[in-house]
Amino acid sequence: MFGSIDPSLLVASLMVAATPILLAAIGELVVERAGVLNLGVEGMMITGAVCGFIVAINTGSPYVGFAGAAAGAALLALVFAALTQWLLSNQVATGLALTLFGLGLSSLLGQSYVGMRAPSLPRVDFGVLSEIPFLGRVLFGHDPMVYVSLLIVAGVWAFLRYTRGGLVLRAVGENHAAAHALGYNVVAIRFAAIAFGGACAGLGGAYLSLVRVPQWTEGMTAGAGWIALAIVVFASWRPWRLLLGAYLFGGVTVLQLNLQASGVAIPVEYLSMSPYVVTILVLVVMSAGRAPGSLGKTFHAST
Amino acid sequence: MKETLLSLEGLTKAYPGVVANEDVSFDIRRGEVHALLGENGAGKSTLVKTIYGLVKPDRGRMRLNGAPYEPAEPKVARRLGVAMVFQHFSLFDALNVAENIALGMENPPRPRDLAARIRDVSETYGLPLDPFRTVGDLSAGERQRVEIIRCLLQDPKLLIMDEPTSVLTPQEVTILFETLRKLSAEGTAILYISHKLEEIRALCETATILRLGRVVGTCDPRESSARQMAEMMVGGELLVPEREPGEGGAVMLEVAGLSAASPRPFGTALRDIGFEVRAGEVLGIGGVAGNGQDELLAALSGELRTKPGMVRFKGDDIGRRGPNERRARALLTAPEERMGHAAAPDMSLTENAVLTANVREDLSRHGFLRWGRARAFAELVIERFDVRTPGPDRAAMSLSGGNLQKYVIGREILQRPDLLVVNQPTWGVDASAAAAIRQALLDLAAGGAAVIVISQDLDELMEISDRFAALNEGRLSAPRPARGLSVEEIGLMLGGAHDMEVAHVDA
Amino acid sequence: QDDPTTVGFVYVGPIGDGGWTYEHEQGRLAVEEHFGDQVETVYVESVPEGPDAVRVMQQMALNGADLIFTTSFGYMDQTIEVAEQFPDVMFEHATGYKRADNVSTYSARFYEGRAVQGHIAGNLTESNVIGYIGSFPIPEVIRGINSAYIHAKKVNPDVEFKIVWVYTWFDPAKEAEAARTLIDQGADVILQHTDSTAPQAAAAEAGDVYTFGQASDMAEFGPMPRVSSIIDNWAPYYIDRTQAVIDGTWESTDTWDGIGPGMVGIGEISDAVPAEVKAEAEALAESIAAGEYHPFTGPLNKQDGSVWLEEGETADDGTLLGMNFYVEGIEGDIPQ
Amino acid sequence: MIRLERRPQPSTFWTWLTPLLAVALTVVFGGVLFAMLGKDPLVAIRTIFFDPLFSQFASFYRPQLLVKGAPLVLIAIGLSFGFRAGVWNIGAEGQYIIGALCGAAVALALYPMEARWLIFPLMILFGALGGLGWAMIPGLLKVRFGTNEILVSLMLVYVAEQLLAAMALGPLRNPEGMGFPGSRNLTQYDSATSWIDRAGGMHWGVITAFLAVILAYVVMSRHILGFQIRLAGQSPRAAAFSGVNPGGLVLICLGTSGALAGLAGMFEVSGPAGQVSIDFNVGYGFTAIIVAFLGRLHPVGILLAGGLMALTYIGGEIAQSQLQLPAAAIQLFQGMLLFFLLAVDVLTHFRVRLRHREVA
Ligand SMILES: Nc1ncnc2c1ncn2[C@@H]1O[C@H](COP(=O)(O)OP(=O)(O)OP(=O)(O)O)[C@@H](O)[C@H]1O
Ligand SMILES: Nc1ncnc2c1ncn2[C@@H]1O[C@H](COP(=O)(O)OP(=O)(O)OP(=O)(O)O)[C@@H](O)[C@H]1O
Ligand SMILES: [Mg+2]
Ligand SMILES: [Mg+2]
Repeated sequence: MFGSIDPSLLVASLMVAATPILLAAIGELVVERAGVLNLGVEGMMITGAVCGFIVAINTGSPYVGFAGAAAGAALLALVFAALTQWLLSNQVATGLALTLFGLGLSSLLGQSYVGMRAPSLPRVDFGVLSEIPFLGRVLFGHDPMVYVSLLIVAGVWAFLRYTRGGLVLRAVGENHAAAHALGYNVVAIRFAAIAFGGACAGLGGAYLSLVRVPQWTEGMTAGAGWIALAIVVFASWRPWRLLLGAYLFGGVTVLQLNLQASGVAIPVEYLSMSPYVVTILVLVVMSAGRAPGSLGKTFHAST
Repeated sequence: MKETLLSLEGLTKAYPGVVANEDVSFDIRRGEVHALLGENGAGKSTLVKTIYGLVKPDRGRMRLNGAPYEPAEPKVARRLGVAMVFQHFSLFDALNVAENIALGMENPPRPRDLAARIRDVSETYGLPLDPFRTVGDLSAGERQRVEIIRCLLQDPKLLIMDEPTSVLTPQEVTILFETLRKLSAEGTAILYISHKLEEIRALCETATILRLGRVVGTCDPRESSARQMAEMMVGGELLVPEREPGEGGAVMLEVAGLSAASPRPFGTALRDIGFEVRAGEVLGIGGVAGNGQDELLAALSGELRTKPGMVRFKGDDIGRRGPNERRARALLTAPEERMGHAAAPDMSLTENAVLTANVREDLSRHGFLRWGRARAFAELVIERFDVRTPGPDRAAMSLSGGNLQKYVIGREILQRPDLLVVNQPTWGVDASAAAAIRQALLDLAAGGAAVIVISQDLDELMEISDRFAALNEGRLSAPRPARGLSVEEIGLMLGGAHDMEVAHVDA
Repeated sequence: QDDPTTVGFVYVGPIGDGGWTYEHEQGRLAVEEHFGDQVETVYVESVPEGPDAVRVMQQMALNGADLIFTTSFGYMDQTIEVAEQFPDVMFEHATGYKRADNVSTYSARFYEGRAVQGHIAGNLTESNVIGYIGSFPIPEVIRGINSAYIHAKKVNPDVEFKIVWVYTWFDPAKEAEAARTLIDQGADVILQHTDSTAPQAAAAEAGDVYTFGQASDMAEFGPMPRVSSIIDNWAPYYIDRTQAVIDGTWESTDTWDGIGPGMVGIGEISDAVPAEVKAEAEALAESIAAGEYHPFTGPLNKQDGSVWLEEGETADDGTLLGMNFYVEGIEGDIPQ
Repeated sequence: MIRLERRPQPSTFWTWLTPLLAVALTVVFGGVLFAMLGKDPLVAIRTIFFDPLFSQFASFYRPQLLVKGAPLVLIAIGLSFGFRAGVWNIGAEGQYIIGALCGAAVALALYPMEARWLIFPLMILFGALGGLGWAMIPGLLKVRFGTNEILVSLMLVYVAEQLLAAMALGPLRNPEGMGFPGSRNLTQYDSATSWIDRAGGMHWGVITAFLAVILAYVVMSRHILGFQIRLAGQSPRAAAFSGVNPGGLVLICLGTSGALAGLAGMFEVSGPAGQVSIDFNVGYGFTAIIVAFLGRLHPVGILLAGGLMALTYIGGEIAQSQLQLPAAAIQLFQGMLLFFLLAVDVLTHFRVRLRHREVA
């Protein structure tokens, strides 16, 4: 029955399917570790998607496009940062407003880019490595952004775990009052984290508009930002678990399509809801980790 | 004469409505242990925060080693050799000891070297600490060690300690004092804030006394009595609680074989606790924070439900009853943490009255609140317990700790309890307010109610309790009459009480 | 009188979706171009099906629209409702079946285009596996699947269809996933009944996989992987109906046009297709356009083997409109 | 340098003035945006804010405000309970869908029986129960396993959307619909429609929304439950000490918001929307979150915020068709309005002080 499903192809394609979510989620993970809950991931992703697309079209280089996506989305994230960190607005509401704003902004910006084709991103050439049975297809047949996303995850992990900057960031997220008392600039650190989160979400969005689709269409992120948020909680704010979560989600998504295509007699509607149901189930089974102590709380230093 | 390390000249800092510090000038010399005294809200914390670079003064100057000193932020202060242990710990629960310490240092060494240095320093000063334990798992005393070691690793010239001993056992206090003396001998100046005047007398060589933000005097604590100092702080005469020995009445509360897991992740389980309290009596329960005090209070308040037969009140098994059912039966409680546990910081005092008095004061009908009655009750508490606040519409967080504590205790006492359980009734509360609270507890007992006071302040317990028991790792020693207990005996009961007792029984 | 005729368009998606709404917008622009100052057009995009659509139509009518095109099936009841309130305004509802004195319906026989696609696909496939990305299991989509299958089978008896339902008209990421899955499972031709170009991109990445444009030409992916396309071409119809309103000759009609009147366009068949296949496909399209050939001509059996059409019999429009079964040979069940 | 200083009590003056200030700022910046798009800013602003209320066709638009605003207010009121208690139901959209499905299923099962006194109350009951039941999933999982309710309720939106599609294509499909997806039209089924006065925009959802506002106001300000909800949100430990059962409160809050969202869905499907269709849900559940916050989680505030949102939606549509403003510009405009409302809120709680930097 499953004869037509090739496991190595399955793994390879789940990696690609998970990459936009993974990128956005790793950014949000850093933001949340700094104690900020930014629900505007969807808005930043779509802004990244359109910025990346516009820049790539105008420069002809997908790499510059990705840089533009990161910059554009980070800029939007800074609006969120200014509102929540300086003007002390509620983070949940501001994040939702950011999504609304980002969706509007992106479609306005992208109006004259509909129907164009983006310059394509070549696969990384690993030579003979990609000939290795199974592993070659799984590990050595992707476009550069797949590896970049993995590098970012590893980098974030190492940063949080081994560097002083990471320690300070965690401290700020854990107890902002204490961090302030020790003389750390809570607001500045959070600004940086939020901008990083925006940049990552932008990369995720651009991965859709430059690699996955690759075209600009309005509303093309279609909820990926929300999934990214869910994955962060799912991962209990830990980078490697985040990778697992994103790949699991991507995996179930790809698997259900494979099962459909193989004609497995499970009603389609159950298959298509399976990624979400599986996410819930796994979450229930795994005991959830502890959220950063100051997550979502507004910080105001009285001097 | 030691030379001057830090001199403060005319420091003034105003907050809206209050002048926290006004024209404060005094000198701190090298290697001296300098006490800073004052009532709650006198401006002590504000002053030390100024020195540490967290608060910018409106006026005035500081000189460190003769050079102008204007720390823009704590980093600058730390670089210049000023370190501080905060009144409210500035620790990160989810991080480990080494990480917490690294965060307080300018240029921390690599993690492995840091761990080694932490072990070194902690042994040198007799403050053992495992660098890799998570801070959330530590007891209050251990948490303070983290703060102290964080300071010591920087070789400070001036060490500021804001109320450091309120969470320590007598033994730990002794160790801390030895550490501080050692430091002082090595030339480190210590600026020491505490409400415990006997400690000040034992440790400090100079005391500066603040009242309403101004310096009202200096003295040599070794040559002044605690009463003299207290009266300088208050600016008047100090009332000492009067106490008439309690008559053992009917048994109010019987606790037998009480064992329960802690509801909190890092809490202490209660193990086989048994005691009884009679009407008219004050039972004092001593012990170092984190040995099950919170859990014991929760088991009595009804926040933590227990198995049948473990807790009986006036003969009824109440182990599975919730807080309000217990209140209805006149069992009232006041937890240690006033902000966020005994009271909701953002809510008004009227709303905080509803928090516990809804049942007994009839503050609602068919579920609909009677705000008029609630407000009247809040006003009564404010008036009877001398809570300093403009009115019952003020948010609880706008009160100082001492005033809020008076409000919380008053709220329970005015509900006419048959049994009142309080945890740390005078934590961080200044001398006059503490005296008022103790007096109220004694009056309550005199009126025929049973009172259980859980506290880490042994002087307080000796002052007011009829019988005394110690809590250690979730076990309670057998209560003994308080009168005649020596400090050594108490210390043993606290420290390794049950081990000693077991040995005793065996012998 | 010089008052220009006002024509309103209600769109279900954004005009930038590159597919369904985009093509209707092209139709609107053609009307503007054709009539110049004589006609004024207004449109509202991304109108959800439901009460919002009612309001948008009413508001267009109030503001003087003479003719309103409501371009999604989900506007059916709403169109009828508003038409009752504004008997002097003409309405044109796309893809529905409810009409009134001032409500016409129009739709395109996309299945005619699917027949041509099926023919090409059956010829091109080497793995004999053809992937089909379905949006929702509704008659229109099922008609397309059947039509494509019948004509692929005709030229290649070994052909097999793998169908994936994505439950969306437009979700590039999901469509890309679906296309990749089908490719992973051996499909070397992908047909789609969803509107984004994501499947084309997935095919381009995979290499030797053929695709067809849907709704719009998707020419930017030619000559490979996009080898041809079905194009919705609403412009002639829109111009026609607007003219009828101007002339005062507008009547309620039911239009279901295919390749012949130009409502369904077959996009340029690229050189990736062998010349003789291309010629056959063009001939097929022509005979359909000329009305000589009906894509659903018997003998045809239903999936369960029961007879649907006898030899030479052609399907009636009623059955086609409500088609809810696969023809014999297609594996799997239609989701219910 | 600018410094913010916390006020001892929130300022009543600024509580009232900030929304006006925000609207003023939005008008200014929105005007700039519209001018950049080549439209006359004054006309655009007038079209969005005034035309729905005061134009020639206002009598037609005003009822539409009710239709558009009612579900937003109804859902937001429910959400505000949870948000105040610190229970984050982000999945009202899913509860809205399930409420609509359950309500519609009852009516469709009884079709064509005519018995309004029986059918419509049953629909209300099942609509509410459907939403409630769907909200109980994150509720029970949170109480039982400590699972994060934001995540679960959000995931369940996607599941509900799949169910909706399956229902519209399957069991609830109109047997006379020529195989097209979508159910029978409930507005044409007299026993099942929620319309009272179609032209006037009145349906039972509007009435329920107003009732919910009043009820929520009473509960929040006068009832012990409202007190407990606020208490649990501000200090969970104090709430436990006060005798609040935290698990129970989670279920009550999620249940209330789920039931109200379900009701909103039911009234919508049997009135303005008319039928169960694949794209039945249009994001009310998400927009309601914004409405709840815009209304400062206060019932009256929510009523006003719901009205304002509805106004920008309707005004936005008019601007689209009359001025050919792109839908995206309207969305951007709404986003701006939200940003400004959130930004100026700071004035309610803080005083702005100018401080001269001390000489270093
Ligand atoms: N951040 C602040 N904002 C406004 N007023 C403040 C602030 N911090 C302190 N104050 C005011 O300054 C006064 C002095 O407070 P401070 O904390 O220095 O007192 P303290 O002597 O440390 O009291 P305690 O013994 O209770 O710790 C208080 O009465 C208070 O009103
Ligand atoms: N952010 C603030 N705004 C206004 N007043 C404040 C603020 N923070 C502290 N205060 C004031 O500072 C005073 C002392 O505050 P602090 O936090 O030092 O109290 P505390 O040390 O807990 O009191 P206590 O020593 O009585 O336990 C209080 O009177 C309080 O009103
Ligand atoms: Mg203090
Ligand atoms: Mg204090």
